[in-house]
Amino acid sequence: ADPVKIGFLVKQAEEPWFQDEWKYAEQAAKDKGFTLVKIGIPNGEKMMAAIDNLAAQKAQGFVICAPDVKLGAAVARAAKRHDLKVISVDDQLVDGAGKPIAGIPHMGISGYEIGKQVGLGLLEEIKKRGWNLNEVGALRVAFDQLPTGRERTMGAIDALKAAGLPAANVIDAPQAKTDTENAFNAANIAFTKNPKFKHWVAMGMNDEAVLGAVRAGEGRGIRKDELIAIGIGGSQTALNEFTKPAPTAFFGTVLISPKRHGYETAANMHSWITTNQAPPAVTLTSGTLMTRQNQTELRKQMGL
Amino acid sequence: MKKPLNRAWLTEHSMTLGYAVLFLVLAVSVENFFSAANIVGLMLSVAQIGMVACTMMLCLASRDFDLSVGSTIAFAGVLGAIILEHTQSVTLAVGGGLLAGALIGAGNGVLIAYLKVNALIATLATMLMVRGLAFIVSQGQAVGIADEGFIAFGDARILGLPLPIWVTGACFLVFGVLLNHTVFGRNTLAIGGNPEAARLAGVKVEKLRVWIFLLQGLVTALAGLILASRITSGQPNSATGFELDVISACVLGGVSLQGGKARIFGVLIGVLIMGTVENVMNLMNVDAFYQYLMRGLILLAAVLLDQLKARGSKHG
Amino acid sequence: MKKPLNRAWLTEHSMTLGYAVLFLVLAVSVENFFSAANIVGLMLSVAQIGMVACTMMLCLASRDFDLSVGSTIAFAGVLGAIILEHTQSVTLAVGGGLLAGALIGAGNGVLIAYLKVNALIATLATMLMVRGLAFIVSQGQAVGIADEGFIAFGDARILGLPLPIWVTGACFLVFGVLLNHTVFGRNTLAIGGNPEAARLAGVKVEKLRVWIFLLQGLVTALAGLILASRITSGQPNSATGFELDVISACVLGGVSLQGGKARIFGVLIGVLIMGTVENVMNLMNVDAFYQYLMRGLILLAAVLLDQLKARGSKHG
Amino acid sequence: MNTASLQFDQVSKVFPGVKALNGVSFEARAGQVHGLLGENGAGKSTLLKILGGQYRPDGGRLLLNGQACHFSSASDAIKAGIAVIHQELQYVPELTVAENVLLGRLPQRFGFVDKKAASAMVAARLAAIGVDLDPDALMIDLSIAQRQMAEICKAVLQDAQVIAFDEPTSSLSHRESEVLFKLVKDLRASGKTLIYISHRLEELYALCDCCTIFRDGRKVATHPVMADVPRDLLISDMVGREVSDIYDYRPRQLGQERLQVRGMLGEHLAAPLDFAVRAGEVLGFFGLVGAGRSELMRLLYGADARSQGQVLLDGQTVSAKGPSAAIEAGIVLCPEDRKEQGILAQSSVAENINISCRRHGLLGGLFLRHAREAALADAFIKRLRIKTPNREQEIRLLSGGNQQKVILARWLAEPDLKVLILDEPTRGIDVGAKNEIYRIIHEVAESGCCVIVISSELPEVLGIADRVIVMREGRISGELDRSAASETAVLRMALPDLV
Ligand SMILES: Nc1ncnc2c1ncn2[C@@H]1O[C@H](COP(=O)(O)OP(=O)(O)OP(=O)(O)O)[C@@H](O)[C@H]1O
Ligand SMILES: Nc1ncnc2c1ncn2[C@@H]1O[C@H](COP(=O)(O)OP(=O)(O)OP(=O)(O)O)[C@@H](O)[C@H]1O
Ligand SMILES: O[C@@H]1[C@@H](O)[C@@H](O)CO[C@H]1O
Ligand SMILES: [Mg+2]
Ligand SMILES: [Mg+2]
Repeated sequence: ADPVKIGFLVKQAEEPWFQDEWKYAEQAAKDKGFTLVKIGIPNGEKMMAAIDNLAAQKAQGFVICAPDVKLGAAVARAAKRHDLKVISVDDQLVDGAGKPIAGIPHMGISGYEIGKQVGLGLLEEIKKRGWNLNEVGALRVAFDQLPTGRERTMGAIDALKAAGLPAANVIDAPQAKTDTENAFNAANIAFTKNPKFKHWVAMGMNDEAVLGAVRAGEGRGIRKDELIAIGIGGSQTALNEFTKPAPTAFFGTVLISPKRHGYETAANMHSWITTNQAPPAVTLTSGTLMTRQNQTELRKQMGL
Repeated sequence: MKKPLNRAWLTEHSMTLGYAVLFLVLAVSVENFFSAANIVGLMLSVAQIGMVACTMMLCLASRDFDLSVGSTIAFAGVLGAIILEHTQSVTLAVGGGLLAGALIGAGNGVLIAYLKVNALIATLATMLMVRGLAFIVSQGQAVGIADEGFIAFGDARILGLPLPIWVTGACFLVFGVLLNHTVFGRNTLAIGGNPEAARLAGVKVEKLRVWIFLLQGLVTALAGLILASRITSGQPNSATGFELDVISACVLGGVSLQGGKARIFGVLIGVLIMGTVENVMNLMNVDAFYQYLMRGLILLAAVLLDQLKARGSKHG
Repeated sequence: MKKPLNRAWLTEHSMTLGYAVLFLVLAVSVENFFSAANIVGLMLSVAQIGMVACTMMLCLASRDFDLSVGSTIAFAGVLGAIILEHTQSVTLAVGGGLLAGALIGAGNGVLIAYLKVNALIATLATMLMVRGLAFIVSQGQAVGIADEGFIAFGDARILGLPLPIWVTGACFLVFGVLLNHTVFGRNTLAIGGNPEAARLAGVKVEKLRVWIFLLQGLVTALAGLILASRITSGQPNSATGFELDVISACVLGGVSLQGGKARIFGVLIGVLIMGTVENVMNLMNVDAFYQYLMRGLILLAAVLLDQLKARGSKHG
Repeated sequence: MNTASLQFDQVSKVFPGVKALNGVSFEARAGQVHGLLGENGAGKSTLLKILGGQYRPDGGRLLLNGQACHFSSASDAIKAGIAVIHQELQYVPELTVAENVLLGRLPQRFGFVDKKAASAMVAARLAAIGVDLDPDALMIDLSIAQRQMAEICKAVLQDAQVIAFDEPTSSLSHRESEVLFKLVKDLRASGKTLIYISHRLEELYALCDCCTIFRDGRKVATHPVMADVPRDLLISDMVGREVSDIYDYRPRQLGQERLQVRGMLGEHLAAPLDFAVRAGEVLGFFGLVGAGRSELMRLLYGADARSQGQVLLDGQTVSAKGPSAAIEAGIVLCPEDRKEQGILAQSSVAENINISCRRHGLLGGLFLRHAREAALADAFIKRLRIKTPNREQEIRLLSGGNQQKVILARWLAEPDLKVLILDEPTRGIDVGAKNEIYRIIHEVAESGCCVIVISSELPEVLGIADRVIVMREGRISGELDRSAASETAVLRMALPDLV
């Protein structure tokens, strides 16, 4: 038979998360003896080109985290045309109507659920500190241009609201771009606008966004005693905060495991191709709250 | 007479020759590069850039600049998808998308030609506004497309080639003829070279500019609709940074940002170089981070080559 | 003599007056706008753009163009953080970052001035390559900064104002003087206004260009280091799209892309307008999608105002 | 006495398709004004560009005081004590007069430009040479003539040993020319080596001590004593044929009034203006710099917006919508500023000729007929003796005079030409070509068109016009028939009232 070649396409190759996913997929390739082709696909156009490219390289299948979940139908069509197998990772692909696409197995997270975990983590810490929810401002560093970004932060907000946070306490800080500086500027203004809150919690679509809120808070004297911030991802950005000598308001991050996503999806694709054994339709991995205290242990547990 | 002609010819076509050599080298050295599937894939990957580069060429030739094309692609796609969703009519969807594109383009043109707003600022403003509109009408969500007729638009094949490639080819043909064989094209070059002299020579400078931008908007919208059909959804955040790719392809193809100079064939080569580089790097599994480095180096290599040759011919 | 002078003055400073009026209106109508905390925040939010706009002004004034500043910010920040991590020396970190910036700038300058590569393509290539380098040296990960001394760099306050604002102020001062009161500045305008004339008058055009780009790289690296210290980490993917913001601020401030025209005060106003618009929209809770629309509209309004006034003064 | 001298030894320069200079040798001595003459495209400017370090010669060398020198840039030439005032003005529009004049050597104090000193220095020098110019004015706000004077001041301030002027008077008025002549004479008296290019023979006779004549890139002759050279010999040396009466005027039968201009008023005119031109008439417009002649024609042509006024052609109102409407009606204009308003610099000669008239011969109303355009271009290149390697040459590479001929060809190619307006048509044009242009003007008039010629050269206006209108300070100050138009009569109308 032909040597096995598998594509691994990710929407944001520059993001540490995907670098890690690739790294672990690479490990699977070494273990199982197949070739891995890694391509970054920042948009739909590049995605289509990458799938064509894979076909030209005579790959037999690919794992994909698409730039938008609604690209599902396009992925399915392109894969079918080239006779390629597909597994989606991280974000589950849907069709035009928003229904998950049958025939594309998925392993990943639900953005909304991860967000909820952020919310629950914040609530627990709020309770520990004995804050009154009415006096807590919830800073949502928002990048709603990206649907997953919105889902995640809304998940956190919904969890807080369900626990009794008044809707009026939710403060949106829209960032113009997804980097820390823009989050900083947005958060800074939000703090200015709302001097009335005694305490703050902050969330965002990733660790970088939340870090911006933390730094902005520090600039205004809102430090770790008045602000609890929880990020998403468990990237180096978060770890940097944890290794600082003194704790900062960057309380924790919901760690999701790039190892499982990277390694298992690639390995699953390999066995699908070689033994024709399709992986389960949906595998959801969950996130774990990582803090300064449990970081080493947790990362070891996850094999990172 | 014979010799200098040959040299001029060489100078004129050095980029083409360079690309031909590159292509040959890649064909023999990179596995899977020279296969029908890959070449089709390569062409498809630059179909959108190619279409828009045709009109961007006109725009640059007239000493203007358009940053709004990326947003227009997104907006036209989203709008088309929404109209389709509501009316189930492909005609209305395509018509609506094209109309929107033409209006955006004409708006740019009026701002620049009549209200004398700096082209960079004017199209930057439209870029922001149109992107905003794309988000607003779609509420930030991709709009799915289910209509098979519409999807066929980006998927159907004629003589083995996907429709978008044919459309791009047609654009190069039409705009090549427009540039070289019509008054419209010649006057475009004239206003790019010296707008005041062109006006005194009877060129209706303002009107022409509006037309150029209108065409640009129209073709860009077409590209947006085709993209939407290829990816079976209208995506409000698609094609960001597209404008720079298109402009680079044009400049690579010898279009001058100072206006007055353009060659359709050069633009074609520019577009192909951009596509080929990306294609080959993916075929060769170049690491994502190193791809940045490589793309930069190859851009430089391409223009430096062009430069050296230009100098050679000057001194020789 | 008196009257036309007044009118000229009005024309010259219309943007400033416009901004002053805008500021007053916002101060009385938008809650929280006119508070020390907010004004400091506003200034901080444009500190990086402001610094780089100073040198970008020189670059545009000399009829050039630099797209690589965003990448340089990221690279300098990452590099500084890495050096700091390894050596624990703030001096080495800052020195290394600045040196890298200066080299990148000088590289751009040599490509453009001596090898005659089109500035758009040359700096696009560097933009890609430097971004790639930033990713490569950091392996795509944010590099943490723990050194208090380094962090103070972006955090310390003098007379209530954070250091970055002072640095930006100093940049405006220095480059304002440089532009208006030194041979360097006048020659920069000269090579932008008419490179051939400047060359014939004995100005060392190539050398000057390299210096301009070198300064640009240096100041950009400084901005990158300050950013890194503000966010306590060097992030390889920071400041994407930064170049367009900077260029827009300059153009908004009346710097001509055709070269030869620049006013430091205009640039300051351009930068402030950009920052204020963003600040106020967030203060007023404008929906993210509508922010695009508003930003576009306000950009347009600003230049149209400028345009109308320019015309009024021509006819009047 | 200083014996500094400048020698050209077998200097050659080749451009693609053109041998611009072919083994040129001659010597210019200190304390003398050495005139250079030759047809358009003969290679005069190329020689000065080599002298100024802008081009490197392909063969031969330059000797300064017997020393061979090789300039690799303009600054080398400046350092060697050479100043060149180029034919194409080279200034920075957004800088002040003082900054332009001192560009490359601005005075400094503590590392900063000493603006006061700069202004004072330039003001003093301007005053010394008798030019009334504000050193702090922006260059862009000056008239072409004023810019030219600033350029001259720049060269003079370089304190060079050798100063070369390339057609310095082509855009100067009478009064400014006088200033320049005095300056040149002063420089000669101070022992400088001067080179002076001009197409105006009177000027050359008045200023030069000796002269060298060029044709087709070769030196034809050097005459050691200018005063001894008969005028006819100069002309035939230059043109290679005899030219008897350069104006070539023949009385014509004038027809009805074809063009009527009524109540024309614009920004720079002082009062509404009226005039009319008859079929077959050549109407001359004379005035001092800034009199408003160009403005009037631009208003008529629709190039500038009028505040009032009407143009009637054969009794029909001509739309004021812009140049395209005027052209459609048969009115065309050759603008005064060739570089900024006339040529499409990067386009070919053929393109520059065909840009307007091609609209008449489109294939299917849409596509260009390339063969026809090429033939038309070739025909005009031949008819107007345009010196170019071929029709595809970029027009910016042609010599100034030849560029002017191309613009003229652009309008002569209009099939429905009714009114031909020429604004300073012979600026920078050699005697032979002038003669050809006058011939063409008469030809056009004879075919029943109206021709309007603006010129600042009084003899030219008097030589070719059937009637002269004189303008002063935005008004028409008088009108004279050919028979009544004498130099004094016209000048009296043109000069401001002596109070
Ligand atoms: N850069 C160039 N490239 C090609 N040809 C050139 C270039 N510069 C000048 N020429 C050609 O060289 C010849 C000499 O030109 P030059 O400008 O020296 O003439 P000139 O004697 O100054 O004429 P004029 O009296 O019209 O100014 C002309 O045929 C001109 O077209
Ligand atoms: N664009 C302009 N801006 C300011 N003033 C102008 C402009 N154009 C013309 N003028 C002024 O209008 C008046 C008429 O100028 P015009 O050029 O028509 O005169 P002219 O008789 O053709 O003289 P010239 O020999 O200078 O061409 C002058 O005072 C001139 O300074
Ligand atoms: O974009 C995110 C990425 O940042 C990581 O968190 C995994 O899920 C993807 O959707
Ligand atoms: Mg000349
Ligand atoms: Mg005039």
